[in-house]
Amino acid sequence: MMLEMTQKEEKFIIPIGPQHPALKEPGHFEFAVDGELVTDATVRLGYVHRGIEKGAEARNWNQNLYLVERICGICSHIHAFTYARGVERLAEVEVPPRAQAIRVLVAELERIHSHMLWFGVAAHEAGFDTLFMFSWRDRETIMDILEGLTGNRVNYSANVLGGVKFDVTDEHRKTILEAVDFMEKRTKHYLNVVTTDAMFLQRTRGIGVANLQQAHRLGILGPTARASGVKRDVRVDAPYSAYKQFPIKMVVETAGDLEARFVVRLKELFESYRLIREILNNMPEGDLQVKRFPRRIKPGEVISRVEAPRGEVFYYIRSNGGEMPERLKVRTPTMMNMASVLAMAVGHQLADMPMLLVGIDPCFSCNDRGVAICNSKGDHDQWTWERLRQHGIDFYAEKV
Amino acid sequence: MNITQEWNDILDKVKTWARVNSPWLIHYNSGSCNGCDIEILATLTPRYDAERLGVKLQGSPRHADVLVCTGPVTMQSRDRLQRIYDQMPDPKFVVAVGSCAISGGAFQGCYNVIGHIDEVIPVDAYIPGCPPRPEAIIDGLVKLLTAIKTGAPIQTEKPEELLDVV
Amino acid sequence: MKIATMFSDVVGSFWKKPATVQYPFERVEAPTRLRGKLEWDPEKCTGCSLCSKDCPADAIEIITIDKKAKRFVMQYHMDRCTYCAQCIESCRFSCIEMSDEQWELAATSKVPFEVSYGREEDLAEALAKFALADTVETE
Amino acid sequence: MEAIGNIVSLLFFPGGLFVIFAGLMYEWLDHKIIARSQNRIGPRWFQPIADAIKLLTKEEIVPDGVNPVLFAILPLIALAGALTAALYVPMAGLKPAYSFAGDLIVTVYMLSLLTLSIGLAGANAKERFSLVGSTRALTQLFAYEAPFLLALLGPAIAAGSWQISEIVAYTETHTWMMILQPIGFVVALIGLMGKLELPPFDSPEAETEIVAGALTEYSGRGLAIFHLGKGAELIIGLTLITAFYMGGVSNPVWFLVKTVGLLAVLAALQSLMTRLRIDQTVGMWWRYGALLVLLQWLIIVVVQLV
Repeated sequence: MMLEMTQKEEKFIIPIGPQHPALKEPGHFEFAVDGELVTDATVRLGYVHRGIEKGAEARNWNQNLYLVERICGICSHIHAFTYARGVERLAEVEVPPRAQAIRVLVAELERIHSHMLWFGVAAHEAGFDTLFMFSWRDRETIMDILEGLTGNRVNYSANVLGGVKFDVTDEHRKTILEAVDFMEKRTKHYLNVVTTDAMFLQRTRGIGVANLQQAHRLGILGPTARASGVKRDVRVDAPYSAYKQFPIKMVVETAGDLEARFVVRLKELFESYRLIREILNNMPEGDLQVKRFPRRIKPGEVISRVEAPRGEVFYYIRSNGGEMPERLKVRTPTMMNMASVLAMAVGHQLADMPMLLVGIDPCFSCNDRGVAICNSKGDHDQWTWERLRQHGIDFYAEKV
Repeated sequence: MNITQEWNDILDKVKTWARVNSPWLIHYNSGSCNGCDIEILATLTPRYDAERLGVKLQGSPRHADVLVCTGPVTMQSRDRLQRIYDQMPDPKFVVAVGSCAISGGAFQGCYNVIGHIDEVIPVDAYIPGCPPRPEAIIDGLVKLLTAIKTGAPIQTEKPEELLDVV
Repeated sequence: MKIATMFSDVVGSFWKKPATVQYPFERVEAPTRLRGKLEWDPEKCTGCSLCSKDCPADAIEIITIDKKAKRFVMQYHMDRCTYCAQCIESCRFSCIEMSDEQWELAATSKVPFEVSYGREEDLAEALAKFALADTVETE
Repeated sequence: MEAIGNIVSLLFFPGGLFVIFAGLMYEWLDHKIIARSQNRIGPRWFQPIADAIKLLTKEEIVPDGVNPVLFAILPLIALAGALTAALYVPMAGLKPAYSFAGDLIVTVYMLSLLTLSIGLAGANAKERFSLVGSTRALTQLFAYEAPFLLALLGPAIAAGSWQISEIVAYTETHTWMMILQPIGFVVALIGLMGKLELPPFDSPEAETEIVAGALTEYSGRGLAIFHLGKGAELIIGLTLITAFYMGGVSNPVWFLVKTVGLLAVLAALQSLMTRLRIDQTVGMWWRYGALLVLLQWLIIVVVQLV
């Protein structure tokens, strides 16, 4: 009896992360396993917590545009877009329609690159390296476009407060349309692969199911939620920027398993292709930037929401009339989706864990809002939110 | 005596040749925005295919020769970075990819950022850029390998032990 | 349900040329809009320092030698730069440019990352006054 | 005189250096074909050699809590097993160095030593990834070993002998066994993939789950020797299957052509498949592999009786 008790308490824990080949970013997961079966899962985040929200309070409005862009390297444009939109509304500045169209164009190109990136990584987690290689090869066409258009492959820095930095020329238009045609053909092929390949379906069909109820309860966002039948997409629910002019159709699947998530993301790409063509063919004329954007923003507060490739990005910005924001609050979709991984993990095989994790398209850089400090003596010290906040305040007080 | 000398020279040459032609990487993100991480991954994919230079991305620090770090060092990941570096077998090299890995970049002055990589572990090659293009990453790697091959001096001083944080 | 749906790709790529670029052996031209190393033109600068104020990473320092004679020296920290081009937006006299040629900036030490721009005589004076970094590029 | 001959055959040909070198070359070919099928250039021809030399010259870290003797000796046992197996196989199309009745069984079990050593090495290192990796490696061993052996015994029954040289002599003079016994051929081929832990049977070293499986803690020499053993096993396995199923290997040219052809098929299979979970692997082997081979046996026996 005693022996049994101790055996039960002693869990065999498999840590994934912070340095692990399945995760390109540091996050720490602990899966208690019984043989190969996962019985319990915990997550510890905070390795990438840099204190951006607090840091933003010590930078001026322009600098913050680039700081928030570096919250996440995959949806960099979306963060800058959300921030710029919020600040522009706060300053009551109307952005010229051409600039808005270009912003949405870059956002959709970014969505394609992000979904292709995710698709490749997910295939890699499943051990299907050929699919990974091919999808990343095709993704390079989009990266080339983005680099040619904006000057950088990842942090495009397309936005300035009150507009965008560059124009889309006829030459760009031609190359983008060509690339979109090519990508559409490839995406059809990939959709065929993920829905028919028997070996691949063994790893995706019926794995990690989150039904509609669970999705609502856990507050899942983005494509992960749409794969479970939740009709939630900011681009449709509350059209912003150029999406008012170029509406988009929502892609919803109901199965809620990994396969559905693959299908939703790939089908979303077709919508992106359609939208890009539409924007390029009906590009509004006009300026790229407003003449003069105020350096000081009048007092007030604003909420800005944008649909990132992973789900809804939410910004709260408050100004006290100075050159710097008084408060900047960011909520990213991965934060909301992370809970679903832990809920889904229990009862699955250890081999499915990387797939499940990647299924929500996690972005740890986005979601690290808490922190646990590990000092050099090796003892762990969990910091509460209060303590972290106090540390931030003290840090900046000391600096000034 | 002479013969052993020559023999040793030849052995050294073979060793260096093997080392230069088979750099196995391990990658750690110590707090970056993962822009650099995906570019590192992109160097392995068909367009850039770093495997033609012998590069292989390894999962275990024990198998790796080159530690590729991205991002500024946050308070929490500092310890991990140190540990991964210690776990790697000699000879080992460190490459700092991206501006924040070299200097803190856009994140300098954020309260949870300790600083750059070479405040924690010695760095052998720096690749600036935000993020550097995959070609630039390959270029940085080639510069590191050339330095190893020619025996050019690379920074290997151990940085001063940082004060314990908290 | 099928098996080996990637068959056509796999077989096809044996007949196709690899998608790989021969980078370290053959250099590929970067797109013209690429944001590489920053370049500064001392002739037009008025020393307003807006570029340095708006730089998100403190990569630019404008050192004033003589404000009236418009003699300035720019110290550019390549290692801090985030290559975001906000300085180009902020500069009203377009003295700043980003090169699309110089993007292979890697080095085995940090020394080449400190770049000082300016007229030769200004640089000499600044060097004497402020002990700038060794790497000096004259424009 | 005989002693010198023994030493030569063990150290240089057909065991020893020849097998190691050929194994490295075949490993390169495998990687190259996969790379080309993924539309990229792939490694240079000397890549595995450079890797091996580099690993041999690297620092060897013995982690805390392991048995150092076992830690050091297991890679050697693995390599020795593979090299010994090479002595009984018609390497490069030449006559095997040693031969006795029933050497087929010895060869197959010498090859299993590698997997066993890897399993023990993983269990020896007190690290979680290693432990899971070694559990998986041993589970997989029990899954594929029986069907693989049974598949190799198919031609043996047809030839009426369990001596490799006699079976090869038989297959050289008869129709290719892969036409007569297609099921056995497929099972043997896939068994070889399982044995070498190639995708889709690479869950014992699945990078995205358990880092590098049982070998996670090995660095330097130990890792290099395990790699060499794997290479040796690859070439021995290819030789066995070509000798048994593809009309034998009568001279080095045919040997090269046939084994490389078989390797190309292996590489194509690897690049087309998704990794199987360990439960799926085991299920597949016992549900289909073993049953199919037994069916094959039944057919052979019935045909021979008639």
